[in-house]
Amino acid sequence: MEQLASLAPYVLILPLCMFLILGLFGKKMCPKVSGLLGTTVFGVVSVICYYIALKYFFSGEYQIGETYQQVTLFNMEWLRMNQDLVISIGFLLDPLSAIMLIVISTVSLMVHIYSMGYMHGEGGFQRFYAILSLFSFAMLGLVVATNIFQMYIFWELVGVSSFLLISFYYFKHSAVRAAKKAFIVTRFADMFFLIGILILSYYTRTFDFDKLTFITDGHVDAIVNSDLRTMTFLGFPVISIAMFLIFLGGAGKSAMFPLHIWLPDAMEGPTPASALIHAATMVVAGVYLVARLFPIYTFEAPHVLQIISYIGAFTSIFAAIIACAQTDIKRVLAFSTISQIAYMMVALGVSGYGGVNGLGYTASMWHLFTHAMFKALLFMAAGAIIHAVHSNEMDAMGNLRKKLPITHITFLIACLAIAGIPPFSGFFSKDEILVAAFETNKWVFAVEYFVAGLTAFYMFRLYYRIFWFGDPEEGYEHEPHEAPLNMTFPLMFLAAVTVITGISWAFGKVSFTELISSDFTSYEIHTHWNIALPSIGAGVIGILIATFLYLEKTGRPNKAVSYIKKPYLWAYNKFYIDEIYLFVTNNIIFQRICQPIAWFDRHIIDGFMNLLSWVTNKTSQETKEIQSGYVQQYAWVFIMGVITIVLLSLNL
Amino acid sequence: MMAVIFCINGEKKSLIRTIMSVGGFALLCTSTYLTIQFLELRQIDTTSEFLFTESAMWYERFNIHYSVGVDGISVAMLLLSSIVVITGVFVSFAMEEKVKEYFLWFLMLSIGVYGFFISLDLFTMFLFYEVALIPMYLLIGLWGSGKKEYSAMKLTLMLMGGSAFLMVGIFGIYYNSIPEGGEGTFNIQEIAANVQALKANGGDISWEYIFFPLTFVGFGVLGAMFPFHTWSPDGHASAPTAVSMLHAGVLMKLGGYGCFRIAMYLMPDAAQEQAWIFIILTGISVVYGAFSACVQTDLKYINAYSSVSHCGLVLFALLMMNKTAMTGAILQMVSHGLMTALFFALIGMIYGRTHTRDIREMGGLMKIMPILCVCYVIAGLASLGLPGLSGFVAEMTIFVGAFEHTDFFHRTFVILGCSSIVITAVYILRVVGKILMGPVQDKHHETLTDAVWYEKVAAFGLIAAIAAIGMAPLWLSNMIGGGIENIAKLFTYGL
Amino acid sequence: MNIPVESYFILSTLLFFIGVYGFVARKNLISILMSVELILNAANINFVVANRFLFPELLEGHIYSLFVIAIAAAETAVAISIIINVYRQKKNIDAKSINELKY
Amino acid sequence: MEYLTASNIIFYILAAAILLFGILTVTSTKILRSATYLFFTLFCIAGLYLQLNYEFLAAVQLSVYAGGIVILIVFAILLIKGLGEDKEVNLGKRRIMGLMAAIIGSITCASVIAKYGFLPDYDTAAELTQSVDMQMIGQTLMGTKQYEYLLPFEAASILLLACIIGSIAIATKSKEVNK
Repeated sequence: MEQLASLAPYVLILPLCMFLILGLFGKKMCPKVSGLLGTTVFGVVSVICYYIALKYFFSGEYQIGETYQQVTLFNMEWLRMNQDLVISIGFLLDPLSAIMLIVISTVSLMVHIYSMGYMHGEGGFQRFYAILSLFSFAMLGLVVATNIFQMYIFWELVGVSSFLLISFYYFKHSAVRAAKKAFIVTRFADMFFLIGILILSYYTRTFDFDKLTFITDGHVDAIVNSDLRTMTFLGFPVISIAMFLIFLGGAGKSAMFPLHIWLPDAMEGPTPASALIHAATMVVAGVYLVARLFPIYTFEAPHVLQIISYIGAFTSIFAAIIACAQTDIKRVLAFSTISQIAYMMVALGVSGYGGVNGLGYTASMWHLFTHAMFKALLFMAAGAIIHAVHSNEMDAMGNLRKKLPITHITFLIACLAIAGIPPFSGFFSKDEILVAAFETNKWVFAVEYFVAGLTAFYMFRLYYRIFWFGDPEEGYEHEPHEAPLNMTFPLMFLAAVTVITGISWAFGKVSFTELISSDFTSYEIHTHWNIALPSIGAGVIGILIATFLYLEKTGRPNKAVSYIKKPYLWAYNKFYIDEIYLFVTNNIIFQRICQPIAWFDRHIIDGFMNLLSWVTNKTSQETKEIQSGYVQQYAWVFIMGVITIVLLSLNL
Repeated sequence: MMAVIFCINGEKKSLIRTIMSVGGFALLCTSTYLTIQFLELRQIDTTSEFLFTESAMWYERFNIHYSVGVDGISVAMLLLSSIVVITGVFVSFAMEEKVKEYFLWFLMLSIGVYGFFISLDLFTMFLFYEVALIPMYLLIGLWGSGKKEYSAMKLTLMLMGGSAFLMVGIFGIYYNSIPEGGEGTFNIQEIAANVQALKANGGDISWEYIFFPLTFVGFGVLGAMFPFHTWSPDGHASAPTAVSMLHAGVLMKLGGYGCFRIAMYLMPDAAQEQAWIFIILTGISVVYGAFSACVQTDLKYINAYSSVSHCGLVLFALLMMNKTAMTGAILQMVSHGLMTALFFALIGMIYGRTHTRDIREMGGLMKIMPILCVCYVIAGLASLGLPGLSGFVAEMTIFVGAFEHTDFFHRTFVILGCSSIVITAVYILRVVGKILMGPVQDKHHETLTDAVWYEKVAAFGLIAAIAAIGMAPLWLSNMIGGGIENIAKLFTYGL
Repeated sequence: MNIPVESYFILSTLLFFIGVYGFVARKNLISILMSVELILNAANINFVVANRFLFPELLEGHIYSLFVIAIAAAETAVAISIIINVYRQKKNIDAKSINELKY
Repeated sequence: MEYLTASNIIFYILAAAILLFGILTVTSTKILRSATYLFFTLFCIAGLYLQLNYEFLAAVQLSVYAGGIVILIVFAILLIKGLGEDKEVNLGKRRIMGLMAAIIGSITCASVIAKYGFLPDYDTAAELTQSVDMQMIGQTLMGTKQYEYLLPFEAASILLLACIIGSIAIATKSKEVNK
């Protein structure tokens, strides 16, 4: 315990220091040095994270019976609002944050290594590493947050580092636009998050997770002891509203419909950043948030949980459909990410609490873990491909399997994993989600089942288009070649993780349910083959269709598209959601609100002030006319004055 | 302590730049020293409201004293002022014409500001308020740019209009707070005690209902409260850089500070009764300023409207009348002071190079002057409330505090206030995206140079202060909170 | 010699106001000057009449009138020199054209 | 009929003439004519003084006023070109103002006079007809006793001197400026 407590601060301090050092002095360093420095330091951080996580899980120190205990490694008062409400910066260790530590440190370390190759020779290399360090700091801070406000703090920091990374190529209009969009959309969601926090914390008089999620007898203590249980607003229980608002915050970061629009555009950033932030870590923050507050959701706001599952289901199918029609490989992956995160949300939405009931919860976290690995892998592989062909478009690719062998193999592994083919990791996590959905809500299950097939289809469409399908029309500018080792190493490493976790699960070596569950108590589950088999079937069917259409260069895809021209076009244009947003922001907010307000200010308010000054001015102008300088006028006034006085004194 | 500050001010008058910066630095040291001393003394002496008090009669007939003293709030404000003043001095190094006169008036302005913050006597306070106001006219009118005469006139007249209200308010307070058979006083503490005594004895306090709005509006004009804010965009746009900094950074805080120290402290009952009117007004200015900023094209206008929004939040928080929100308000004052000073400093530097403030004519400056632009981004982030920078601390404290009110009316306005953080993000990012990022718009801009040393000193100094507050807000918050308590306890839900 | 004193007063009043009218209504400076003379004379009449009817043994009003006449002469001399001066500068002697004293 | 003595008739004639010429002075469009009418007015006033048996005053009036001042004015008029007529552009408004002042003023004064009657026993004609001898005037002007006016006399003479110097100064200075 003491040992971990003494180590824990370094998890946050080191990346922050790196950020400051690289940010302030990066300019003076040689790029290579800064890259190496960043990577090495983050390597140390990863080791600490691993150490903490492994120690936590396997030393047995932190278990009472089968239940993992929540441990606060350190907690430091940061800002005191009033008697009860204190924002602290601390380090909360429980299975949830331990798992996240592993995910983040792994992916982040891989991205650090990968970027050394990918970003080689780019201007602003040091800046990239600085922001990467900032992001790692923020993300780690987020997952180890001891209170909801600390989470919010790092939540914002994550958002801003995402902004900075997307706008890394700041001289490109599209990048700047995408960055702005990402930031504003998430910020919009964060506002709801903040309001949710305010409501929740006002009534429970605490920000701390350990108090907020403390459960006795199937109720959350903090809430039972407050007015929240009985309060309603507009007919809705206030607690539900609060939790829904908090979920909206998560939805913004996790790109749930309809707040998903920023994620595809965020692909304007450098690919390693996309891999880290927009695929593996930051976007699952929403899932993490819901998971973190899961006890409140499940006990006090079950309806919200239901809504979450519906939104998740809709988003997953929605994004999957769009993914089928995209031609930019990073965008396909982006929509796939949206869809997969929605999967996790669904899993949380259908989950119950405790033991097997909490299967969805476990599955969600498990899927988060596996997805982070293989999606980061996919992105990095995509990065390697882009690095090789200098384009994001599918049309500029094809037949790359010989030219990029390592990328090809690792990409295939990841595709199989995401398509849910055993024994890769994705199969198991996805399977559990389907099981959990099946037991709770058949409709959601049906949707998810379909999405599983769809996922297999679009992933293999991507795979075939890149690695098979024949050479691109224009040919390659110069022969694509395999990326250097520092780029392929992360690919191989992540592929290995994907395979090994899958296999070890298959052979029962590591059971995820032992590590993480809704009440942190381990339980046993078995693979439900009655659901697993059809889901494999769906995956296989998806793959087969993709094979049929895209293995060779034929007219089949075009033909297929011609059958569903309209829907295809809709999906290709992402169902015009972007356009709707654009309309709302441009035409309604800017033109209907901002412009009139500015006009009102300049003309009415300021006009009123100017009118006042005009009136004053005019009056004094008129008054000064009396002082005309004409002697005769003065004389007249004088005489009349005298006469008046006389008349007055006469009392006539 | 006061005397030291004045000595420095006095000695600097005939000298220029170097001496100015040395003086400014000395001022900063003095303030820091004062802060440390204050914190130490506070440890020992936890009872008295104000520390370092001094008093000297200067107009016997009305019992007007020159009495000064500081509590946590004024210390924070003094610290803010000295930081802004010294950075302002550095920023003004580029000044070419009439340097001596410029600094003279600049000093006059700062004397007014310091005096205001440390005064404990209504009349002295008002005196310093005016002392701070008048130099603005000259500074803008002589060293400004654009329609400077108009702006200077507008600014001065509107603020003077405000102080007319204020004067009525002050005399109203003075005459009505005279205890029966006793002598009238201008001393704030004594007045507060008298008013409380009056209330306790069941005396007539209906006069508060007349003079509270007058005083509040009087200071509200300076605090850029809707609809009395229109001097701010024009004034800021025309003022020279350092004056904008000092004005938006410190002078506008006089408004909030005055509302707090005079209007609310001396007339707590009326404040509670009539708060709703001003909550509506300030709520409007929060959102309204932010929306207006979204479509402006002049950098300084954007920032001025942003100030309207932020200062609106200050007053809004004050009106929430509990300790947390009020602490937030003071934090917001400090934070906004620093960050808006940074903004104006940077805008001035950019303007000095590009000779335009129209955002449509700029673009891609990040490539040309990276240091300035990074500073600008940081200022922007502070403004939109990024954690780790001061804006966040302040805003969150305000929102948490404001949320203590459970009724529908307050809740609505709190949520309205929260929405401003999104709009803030919109306009900040709009500017950042437009002028700093993207391709270079104007070929002539490519040859421009980055910051020179004194500009760096100014910008980094402010950033350091912003970050320091953002990273470790607790000491400041506690220090302010100590001062707030005395006032907050007058209100029903104060503590 | 039994003219009522009121007749004199009425006479001087009327003359006075004729002068006032001239002063206000006339345009050029010389006319104004002449109106002033009328006014002075009206006053003189009053002095003289009052002196005659009230204190015939004394000479107060009489002497006063003498002074007035003397001063009127001086005043006229100065006024005319000013008028000529104005004329040299403005090329006219309209009272309206010498309004530099305004505001 | 008692009032219709010769002196009364002369008074009324004089009064009528004074008023008539006064009116003509201020209304005549030709300025030279105004001056002439002014001269007549002053002349008649001198007549009035004579009637009151103030011969010396009448003489002064004639010599200084009618003889000096009016001549001065006439010279000034002649010196200044284009003063033949006194055409007024916006005469209406000013004329109305003047008339207003004059009429209201006259009525006011008249009412004052009517309200406060003067000297009910004014017809001690013997006293009134007594003429003033020059010696007395001289004594009064140069004496230093009560009701004697040496000091004002000296002041007036200094004033006159000052005026003469002043008018010369004004006239010459402007010449230099002009050239």
